[in-house]
Amino acid sequence: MKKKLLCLALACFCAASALAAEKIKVGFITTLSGPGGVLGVAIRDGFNLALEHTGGKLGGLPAEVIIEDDQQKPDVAKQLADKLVKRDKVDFGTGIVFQNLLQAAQSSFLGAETFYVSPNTGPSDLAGANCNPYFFAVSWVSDSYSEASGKNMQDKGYKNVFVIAPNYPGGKDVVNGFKRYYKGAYAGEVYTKLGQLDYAVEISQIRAAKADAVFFFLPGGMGVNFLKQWHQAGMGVPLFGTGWSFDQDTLAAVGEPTLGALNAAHWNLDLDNAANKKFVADFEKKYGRLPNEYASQGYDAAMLIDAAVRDVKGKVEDKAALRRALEAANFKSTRGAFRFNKNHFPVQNYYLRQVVKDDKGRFVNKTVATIFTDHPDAYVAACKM
Amino acid sequence: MSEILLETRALRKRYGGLVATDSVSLAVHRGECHALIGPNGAGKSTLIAQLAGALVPDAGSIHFAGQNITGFSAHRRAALGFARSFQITSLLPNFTVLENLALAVQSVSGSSFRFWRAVNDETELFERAREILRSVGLEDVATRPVGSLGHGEHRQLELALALATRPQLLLLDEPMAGIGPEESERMVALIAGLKGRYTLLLVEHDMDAVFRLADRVSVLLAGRVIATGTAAEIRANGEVRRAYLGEEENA
Amino acid sequence: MSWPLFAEQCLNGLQFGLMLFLLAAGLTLIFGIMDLINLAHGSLYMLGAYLVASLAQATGSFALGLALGVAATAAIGMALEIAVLRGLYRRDHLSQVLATFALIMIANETTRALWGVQPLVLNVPAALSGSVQLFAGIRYPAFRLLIIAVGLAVALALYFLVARTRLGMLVRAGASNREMAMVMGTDIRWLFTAVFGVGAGLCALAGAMLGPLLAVQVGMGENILILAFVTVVIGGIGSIRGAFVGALLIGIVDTFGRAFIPTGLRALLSPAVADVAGPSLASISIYLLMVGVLFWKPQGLFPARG
Amino acid sequence: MNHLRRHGWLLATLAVALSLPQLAALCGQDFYVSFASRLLIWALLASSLNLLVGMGGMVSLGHAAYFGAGAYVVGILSVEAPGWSSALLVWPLAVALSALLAVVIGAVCLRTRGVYFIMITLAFAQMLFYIFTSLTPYGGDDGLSLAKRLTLPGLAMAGDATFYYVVLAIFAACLTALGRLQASRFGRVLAGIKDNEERMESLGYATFRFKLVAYIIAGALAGLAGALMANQNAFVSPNMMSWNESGIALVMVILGGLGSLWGGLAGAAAFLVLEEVLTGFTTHWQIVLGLILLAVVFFAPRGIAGLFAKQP
Repeated sequence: MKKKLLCLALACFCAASALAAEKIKVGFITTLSGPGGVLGVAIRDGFNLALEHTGGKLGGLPAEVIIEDDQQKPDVAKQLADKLVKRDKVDFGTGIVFQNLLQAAQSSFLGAETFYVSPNTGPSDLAGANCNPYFFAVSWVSDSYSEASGKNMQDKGYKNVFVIAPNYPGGKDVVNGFKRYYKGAYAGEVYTKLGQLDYAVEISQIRAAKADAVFFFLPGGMGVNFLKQWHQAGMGVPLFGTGWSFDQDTLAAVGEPTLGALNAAHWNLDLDNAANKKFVADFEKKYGRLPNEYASQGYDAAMLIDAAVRDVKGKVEDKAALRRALEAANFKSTRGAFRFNKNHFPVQNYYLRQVVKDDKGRFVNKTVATIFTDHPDAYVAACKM
Repeated sequence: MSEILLETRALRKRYGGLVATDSVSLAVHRGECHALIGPNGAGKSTLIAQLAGALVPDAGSIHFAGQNITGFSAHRRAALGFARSFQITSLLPNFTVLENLALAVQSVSGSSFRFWRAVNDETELFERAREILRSVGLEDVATRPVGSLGHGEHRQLELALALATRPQLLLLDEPMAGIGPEESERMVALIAGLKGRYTLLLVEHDMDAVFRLADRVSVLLAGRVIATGTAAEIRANGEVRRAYLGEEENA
Repeated sequence: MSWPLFAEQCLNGLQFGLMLFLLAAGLTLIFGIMDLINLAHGSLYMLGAYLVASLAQATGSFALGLALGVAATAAIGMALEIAVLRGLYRRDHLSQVLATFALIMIANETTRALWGVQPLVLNVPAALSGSVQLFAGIRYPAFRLLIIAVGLAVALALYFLVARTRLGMLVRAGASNREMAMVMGTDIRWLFTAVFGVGAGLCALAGAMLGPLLAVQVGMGENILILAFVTVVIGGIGSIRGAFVGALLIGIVDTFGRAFIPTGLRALLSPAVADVAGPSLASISIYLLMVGVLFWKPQGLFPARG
Repeated sequence: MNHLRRHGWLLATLAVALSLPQLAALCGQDFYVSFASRLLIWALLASSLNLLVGMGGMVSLGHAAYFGAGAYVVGILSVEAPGWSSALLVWPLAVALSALLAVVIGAVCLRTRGVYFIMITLAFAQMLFYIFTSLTPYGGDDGLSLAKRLTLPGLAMAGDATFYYVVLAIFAACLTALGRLQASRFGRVLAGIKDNEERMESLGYATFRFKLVAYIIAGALAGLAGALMANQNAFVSPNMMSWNESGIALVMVILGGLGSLWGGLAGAAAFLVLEEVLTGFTTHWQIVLGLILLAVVFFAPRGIAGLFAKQP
């Protein structure tokens, strides 16, 4: 078997040396299998659409994107990151969906001084004390959506809110972001098992607690379960969530039960700018479905890399120049105006969205208000960069 | 009369409403060959399971060599010198005959919590195992896997395994079950050769063998011992004849 | 805690338990009779949910989708039994684990290839959406009441099937003594295929009943599979009655664990400790229950074999 | 002749294993050095499980609990006692604590047998998984990143090649020990228990104790594998104890060959290399892998080791 490995290594070596032409290599690790695969696919599709728009090039140079499936397993993500950095010697890393996978893989990229552009997860430590010159996020900090939700609910005058989130640090972080802006009382605060199926118990508790509104953060399948069950319970209490629970793929899958729900996000289908209009129209044309924020982030990640490579005229070996180019973020984002803070996280608007039926009978988010304008994250002060 | 080695006092076991053994009191003296007979369903298997430690009695007690062993596990009984052979052949099928024996010898020669030295280097284990194989007439098949042996040889190996643990008492659970007349004869001779050296508790269907081998016989019927005595006494016992032997003779 | 909330939580426990029972019933039959550890049971559940969702969408009727989906899944189950699983009955548990683990991989990936990664829509029929006023102060979702009803009906039907019919007699014989079932003359292979079909059908029924409550997506099977196994093991392998009692026990313990442990601990411990310990303890209550049961009764509550 | 051939294989394997970093460097493919380290660590985990399943007949579907526990000893110590940077201190501690955990869990689990044993081991692993998932101070579901690898005197552990040799040495030592164990008195008793536990009881063996000791050794070795994996990845997370990982370890054992000394290595190598190769071809690689595993069950029931063994 060792021999097999050796052959494998030799084969790869030959392949690698044969393709030494001038081009930009991107290592794209994402979750394509398992329940989390729906997010990875969205990001990948967004990224690929951007490449189509740039004619398969990044900054004018031919792009080679190596797409790998991390199976939503941290050790696999770590392994793949190692492979992309050491074997394929990529110029950029991107693609990872989940925070725990990025935690595992980040040292492989950042330790080797390879730029990593996060198209999704934005851990607060990387925005604060552990900010890194090689790390950029085109998305948000993990508690930004809940900050916006908290602000919105505070502004709307809710006084007694019930909060529900999964029992893991990510869940607690999100709730802390919420608490930063919502200052009223809490009718209850429940942390559920990660991957919980049935929320009847919690919904009964919410009914009994007589809260005037509910804020929930339940990513992925948990959120789908919760929404379906919430709908059937016939609750009259207003339900608020983060954009992650109301992305376009979820709306299409859950349908009716999402109608009317309010949620906060930094992007929406209906944002009125040229880049977004083109993105939404072409995405639907290419993939036959409406894009979601994950896809927009994938698209933006590619466009950011494209702009930075163009700005350094393809000289990606000059890391200092490349970093300045990335920081300048000289591209047209789907969310409109885009700029990085000094911690390499965006300063951006957050919107209140509501699920409505569009004229074709599809469930979509409609932007109803702007909650934050040019909002920086809460951690930037701790970043010494 | 000599010392009592194994004794049960009012042993009782029920399954739901069914009484399998009901107040069984039995005494096996050191050095004797004591046979236990009884028709099917008399409660022999249940009694054996309790003696061997596979079943816990509902009431009563079991004493061995002066110790109350009622609550002892099977391996503790074995360690005290109470060995059994199984009615249904119960061997280690993936081992050779010699390895089976060596493993049995190993259980009584020092700790088995040794992790480094290869067993195959411990020649004394295998010498002792060969010795026992010779004594039961199995030395020719020593290196064969157990799975390839005939039924009669399995029964002999069963006996050998029990002997290898240096027992004081041998509980022989139907050693003649399912073997032909010729092998049966060999087995009787083998057991006769053990008499005097070991205390034997023989549970057997083959009446001929029982009356040839046993010093004393106990008869179990419907979960009770209805008679105990020498072969002649049992033959003469009217109750036994009615309940059991008559039925056998007719059959 | 107020009386209506308590009553509602009891209903929740009952409903969650019956939901598990739907899956565990088929699993315990297959486990007990064929002595087959079928890790792919969850895949049949997923397949059932996907088929019911697709067919309900295609026909526009939940009931029609349900009927067709259950029949299709039962047929697929039987085909699977004949093609693959039949060869595993006489193998050891390890080979079964490996083979059915492989089936999970194949089923998940095939489903993804056929239906895509996006979850499927399967919603409650309009007539059953919303909630019902049960009695003073208690409203309960109509669809969950349906789950309770279906769960009880399946339990009754299985009880009848097992206790009163010839098939049931064979099944009982098979669960407690395989050799006996073998010599009873009936073609045992046919019996096994039939039982597997019933098990697969129950999976699809569970998928249809749970689809409107849970996300219909790839991987949904593994999430619930472990709970179903826990149910079967607590109840005693091969025992329908055990699966029923085990499922209700799990439903109640899990529900009350989640409802009371966190608040209860807050009264006993400092808030900081309680906030960490409470939800964690609630998450593992089912497993603690299982360990407790197996500690006292290593063969489960109702061992089918003597 | 046979003897010679066996040694030939062993020497060839050893030669390739020893020269792997040089070969990789020659090709400019350093990546495969860390791939090999990872493979050896999985092989150690699978070998420890093989002691339990293949030699002792105890099928555990919760073995990843110890893998994770060993890793978390390294992870938690890096937070609580950053000064303890020597592997000579931390690894033995990881082994000891995993063993301790195995004492407690094993004492409960070994009351049951067969399928019940499978499920109760799974239950314990699930409990640990959920506890570590919610353990906020140590990263919970996000896991814990380690600043750097532990140190060994005189070795630059940060280098992948050095680390690979350390893992190789440990794996070789463990495999040797397992080989000795298999042939020892203890190994014989364990094999006897696997064959016929009741008979072993009646021969005077306290089978529970033997099974427990085997369970503890297996847990300790899995803990060691976990500690190594934590250093390899500079990261630990509850995912390491998920039932899926336990399942994969079990698949590796069966794939490699139950009860065969080399089974763990063969299984880990086959599984990881297959995964590595197949993912390159199609995103639906799991279908192919599933079909291959099915084929193994039906056509090579004794695993890879069975293919090399003499035909009976």
